[in-house]
Amino acid sequence: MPLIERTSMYRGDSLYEPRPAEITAVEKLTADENLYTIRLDGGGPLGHDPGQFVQVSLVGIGECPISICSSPTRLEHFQLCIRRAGEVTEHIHRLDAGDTVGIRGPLGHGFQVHELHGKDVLIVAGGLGIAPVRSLIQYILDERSRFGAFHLLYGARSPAEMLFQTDVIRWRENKDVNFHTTVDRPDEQWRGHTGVVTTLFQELPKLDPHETMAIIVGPPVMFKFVVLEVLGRRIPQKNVYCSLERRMKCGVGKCGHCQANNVYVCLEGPVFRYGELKALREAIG
Amino acid sequence: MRPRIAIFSLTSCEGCSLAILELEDQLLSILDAVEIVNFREGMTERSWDIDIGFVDGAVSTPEDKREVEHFRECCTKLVAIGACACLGGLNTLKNYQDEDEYRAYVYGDCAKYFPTTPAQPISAVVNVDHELPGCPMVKEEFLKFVTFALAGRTFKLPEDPVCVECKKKGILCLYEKGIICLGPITRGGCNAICPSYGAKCEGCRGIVAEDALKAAGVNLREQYDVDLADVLADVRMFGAYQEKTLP
Amino acid sequence: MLDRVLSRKRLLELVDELAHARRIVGPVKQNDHYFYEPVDRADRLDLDFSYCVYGPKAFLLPPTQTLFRFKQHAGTFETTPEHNDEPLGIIGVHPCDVNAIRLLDHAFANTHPDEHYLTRRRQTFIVGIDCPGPCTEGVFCGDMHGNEATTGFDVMCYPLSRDDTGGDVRYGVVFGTDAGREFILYAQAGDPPSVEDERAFERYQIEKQAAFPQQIPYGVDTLPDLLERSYDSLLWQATARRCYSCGSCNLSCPTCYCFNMFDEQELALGTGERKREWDGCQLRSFAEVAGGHNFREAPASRLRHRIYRKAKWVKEREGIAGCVGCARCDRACTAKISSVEIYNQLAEER
Amino acid sequence: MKNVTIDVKHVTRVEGHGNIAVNVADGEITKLELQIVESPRYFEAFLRGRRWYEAPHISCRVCGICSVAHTTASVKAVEAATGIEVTEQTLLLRKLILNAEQLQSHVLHLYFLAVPDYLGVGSVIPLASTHGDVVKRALRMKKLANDICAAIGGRHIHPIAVHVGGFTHFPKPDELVGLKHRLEESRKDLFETAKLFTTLAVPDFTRETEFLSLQCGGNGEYAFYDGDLVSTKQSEPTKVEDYRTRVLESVVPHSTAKHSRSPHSPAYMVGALARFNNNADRLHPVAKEVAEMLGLRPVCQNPFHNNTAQLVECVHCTEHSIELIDQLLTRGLKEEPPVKPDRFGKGAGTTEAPRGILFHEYEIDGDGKIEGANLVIPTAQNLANIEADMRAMMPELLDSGMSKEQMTLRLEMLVRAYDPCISCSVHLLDIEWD
Ligand SMILES: Cc1cc2nc3c(=O)[nH]c(=O)nc-3n(C[C@H](O)[C@H](O)[C@H](O)COP(=O)(O)OP(=O)(O)OC[C@H]3O[C@@H](n4cnc5c(N)ncnc54)[C@H](O)[C@@H]3O)c2cc1C
Ligand code: SF4
Ligand code: SF4
Ligand code: SF4
Repeated sequence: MPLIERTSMYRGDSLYEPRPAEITAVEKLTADENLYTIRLDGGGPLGHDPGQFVQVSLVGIGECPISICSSPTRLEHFQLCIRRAGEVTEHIHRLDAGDTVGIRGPLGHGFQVHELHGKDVLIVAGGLGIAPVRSLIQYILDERSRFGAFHLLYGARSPAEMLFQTDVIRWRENKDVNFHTTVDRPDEQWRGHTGVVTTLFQELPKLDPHETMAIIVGPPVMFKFVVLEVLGRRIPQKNVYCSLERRMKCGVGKCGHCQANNVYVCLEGPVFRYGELKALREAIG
Repeated sequence: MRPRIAIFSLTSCEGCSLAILELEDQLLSILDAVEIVNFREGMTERSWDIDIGFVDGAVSTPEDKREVEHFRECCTKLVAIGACACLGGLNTLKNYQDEDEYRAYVYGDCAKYFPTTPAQPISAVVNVDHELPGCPMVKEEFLKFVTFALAGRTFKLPEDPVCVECKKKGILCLYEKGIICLGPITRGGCNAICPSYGAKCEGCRGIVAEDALKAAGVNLREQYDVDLADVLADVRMFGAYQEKTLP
Repeated sequence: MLDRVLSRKRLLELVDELAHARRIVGPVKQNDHYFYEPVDRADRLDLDFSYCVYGPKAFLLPPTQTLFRFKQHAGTFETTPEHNDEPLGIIGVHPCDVNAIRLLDHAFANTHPDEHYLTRRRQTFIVGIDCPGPCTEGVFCGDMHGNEATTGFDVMCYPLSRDDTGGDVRYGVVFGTDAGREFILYAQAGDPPSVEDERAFERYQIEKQAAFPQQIPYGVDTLPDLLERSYDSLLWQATARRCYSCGSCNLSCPTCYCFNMFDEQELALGTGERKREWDGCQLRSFAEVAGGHNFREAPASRLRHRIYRKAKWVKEREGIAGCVGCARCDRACTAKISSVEIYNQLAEER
Repeated sequence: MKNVTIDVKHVTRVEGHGNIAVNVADGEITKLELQIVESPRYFEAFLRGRRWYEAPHISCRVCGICSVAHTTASVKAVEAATGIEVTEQTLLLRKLILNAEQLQSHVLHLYFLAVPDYLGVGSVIPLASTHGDVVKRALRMKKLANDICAAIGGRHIHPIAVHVGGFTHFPKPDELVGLKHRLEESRKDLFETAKLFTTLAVPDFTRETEFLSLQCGGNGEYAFYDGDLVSTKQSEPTKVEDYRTRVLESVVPHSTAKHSRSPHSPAYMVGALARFNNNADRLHPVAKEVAEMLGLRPVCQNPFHNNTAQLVECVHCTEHSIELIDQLLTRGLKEEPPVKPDRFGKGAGTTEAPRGILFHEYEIDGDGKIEGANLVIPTAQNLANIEADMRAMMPELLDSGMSKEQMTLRLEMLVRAYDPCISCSVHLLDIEWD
């Protein structure tokens, strides 16, 4: 497993000091999720891989890990989609454009995009799982010529909980991506698919198992069922990727909180190959 | 706007209210940061427009019940302070005795003038927003609570048992001296003050988790040959014992 | 091979010298037990100590430690990191604790070096005292190879001749670092080892081998494999039935280094500190996330996690054993849950 | 004034819940009540069945302000009941922690509860801005007293290390040295306090009263920790175990609850003024000087001067504590395990709490379980006397041309002068005069 080394991402001589960054825009996505556009103090790109995360700090309150949901190809800023879930995220939700947060990172091991170059890509996202892969989606669309076929399946619990609605509309219209959505619980206006995300597999054309890279990000319950579908289409385990979530404090492989069996999710993950995960009993439960 | 604070007492020793006055080093900063608008023990003025009301004491009379209901109405946030208010405290020891008998024992013929009810934590009567247990409450925790409130943060009680604090302080575990200590099953946050002064933890901050109490039932009988009745008596001292959870 | 031979009296004199430049910490007797404590004079140390209730970890990785201070102003914030570079001398460290410190060194230096630990560590001078036999009942350092330290100290002292009256012990000394060499040679303390001394040292080593009873009869090297096959053993649940989830085992362990981070603000708000504090994987909320999901909800899964870390994972990740066999976890456990017993029970199951 | 109705619910700046109700019609007092509306707690009942060593840790919870005094009376009662003799070191430590509690309680009472009346404010809070130095001084003095309690007992409120037979923790010599220095420093603060008190207009009121307190035999020390019962009406000492001959509890016809009286008076006073009146000659010389400076002489019959006596005691406690620390340091502190009981039986213990003489009595069965308990609390002993004072004072007030508000304040000040600790009233004190 690769252990990335990139000490330049820390300020001064402390691993734990965040650097100030300005929120330049806040967009309300759903009742509980906002999209934050953030610019580092002094500007400059964050320099991340899709799938990596940052530790977002509010000094005096605390810190929490959040996936970067914009593509590294967008240089001037980066974006975070943050769900109100507890103490820190609650306070982040009280902030507006112009306010400051602290940022540590990028941290963790993301998607190694060069491994995907030249391949067909299938992304299956459920719920908040769309956030970490949005970075990859944007990257693929920005660098479209480097990839083969691109299938994107996205399931949300209800239409109101569907994230990135503007993106969703754009992706629907975009010929460069074979995009399908579904919701578990439709409302009156919903005219799309209903059912869990695996039901969208019927929308897929025949896949070329050895040329397809499959990426699965979503809640643990979804994960198992999607893996079955993907492996059922003969995609080799080494070509299946997923992203794990764990409690995290330090984000740099010291504090022990994110350990799942013998991996540190913040170092070796959050993005893993399914092949690697299989051995981890705790990872997939 | 500084939050408007009140401090009330029900059936208690008022040690918890007093503990606030024992924050001598911080008292002036506290008075800068909040406005105390109702505190019978310390001031004459009284207002009933209250943001945060702290209550020590258990509910053990019909009058207590009326009072705490009144506090609830007047306070945006109601905080139980001390073992009495959070768990019922020592007052609950009377609940295990016959009411007529104990009333007569203390007040003789005059017992009829002292209406009493089984002692209860205030959460048994009204909705409580936060609890700061301990006998007395841990004054540093009170300070932390106030700081959190000022910062708009939600205060959460520590979820680890007292033993964690003994280890952090590097003190000798009382079990090594053959003393049965309630630390492993008691909610920490007191900085292990009793073991630090050579005395066993008496459980005044309540039980940390039900599974710990279950483990105690197994261990003390099987590993230490302790009479369960004695353990029960220990855990009852501050009202921490919950009948249904013991094996 | 010895580098020097030195009397205890002379060693203590050197420590007194050292105390001019460093804070000195070492074993001090309190009633019937020993603790590492700061002392102002070397004669307050008791180098005949059996074992210290807790290892010297707290002096390198304090139970709570400020990482940085912050100040909020004009909508943004400033941070100032805090590093403790006060010179420290830890005197009288047994091999198990030396090995434990080696693991901490490695864990905090690898991948993302942690200057909060490393700054302290670089300023720390370690004088080891070797153990000719087990310090107390129940230790299994002999099995874990924790009773032999080859690096991780500045000097290591082997008590070649013992004097039970507390008089002058003759130490064979091995230098672990240049600083250790200077410490002794600069003062021209002691003598170069004679042939006799070397022979005594060989005898010491042989007798030491025999002195440590085997507690894990089937051999410790099979532990990772044994654990690999015991993931689903019922023993975890059966044992965890007694576990308080009190974390005493974690927190008294010299190799445990997991921590929690939190912010503390002043009452006036606007200034404060981000700190870390010891945490432990046996504590209930260790793997709990927002919304209440706990990745290791069952006490059995936490107990298993700790044992796997100690005897398998840490070694696999860091190349250095996660358990040195000091048995502090076993002694700290008021439920009398013993890791050696668990290893042996698992072996019997197979 | 001929007609007035006074109704204070609840009296503030006292510990616990009490009301004042007075009716005067045509110059006749038709109702005069100090109603105690504190919830009964039943300590004596629920102590039964608990184990002997728990008694002090349970009964200190009678009162947060004087919990050291309760602990002390309780350990002494258990020791009397179990034949334990404690060591010299234990005695010195106990006296020191008890002194510190007197200090802490008196400072709290003087500055936080009583002084605001004299300065015409409702609490100490506004004084923080108008009299910043005074408040800081009060906090400093209080903190010192608390720190002494903490060094010996672990904390002031419900001390931890004080056990039957001894202590489970011993202060380090340098801790004691540090505290001694601070005590010496605090002489300045005490002097400033005394100066402040000479400027306060203490109401002029006297009523012939019996004063009951402990007194040490022979030329013993000023009694806090130990002694026999004496009073201004009966100076021959009575042993603690016979306290029931001096402290008579009875039902009075016009009251639904019991009163404490003595064989000599229908009401008596306990507390700082009582101790002073009985033991003034045993005060530390410096305290005697301060008494002189404040014009306090035995036997003083003005209950408002209870505050003055408290201040004099602060000086005494400070000086005595310095001496105790010196003794402890000279002897050298040893870790002594608490002495174990060799029998179980019945026994009483007493001590002077800040508010007066305090009795604990236990009967312990052969298994070491408490079978019976009796606690007699200072405030309960004072209640009848406060009422008697109010009765004597009322006609003076009515004649003085005071407004109703002024009269009310004066009555409240009287109650506060006694520094009543109503939560302490675990025993027989709900008093509803009709
Ligand atoms: C790699 C990774 C990427 C994530 N990406 C996103 C994202 O893009 N958007 C989003 O809304 N959420 C994301 N999360 C989840 C997010 O971190 C938690 O919701 C957040 O930590 C809750 O923090 P809190 O302080 O508000 O909650 P509290 O319950 O108050 O938690 C207190 C602390 O516990 C830790 N913690 C609690 N829950 C989690 C958790 N689920 N994961 C890790 N640490 C936790 C954190 O240190 C947190 O500050 C991600 C988590 C991980 C591990
Ligand atoms: S919890 Fe303890 S200290 Fe607090 S009021 Fe109750 S008895 Fe007193
Ligand atoms: S003394 Fe008590 S609280 Fe402390 S570690 Fe031992 S059992 Fe736990
Ligand atoms: S010390 Fe024992 S009881 Fe406590 S967490 Fe560890 S194994 Fe469980």
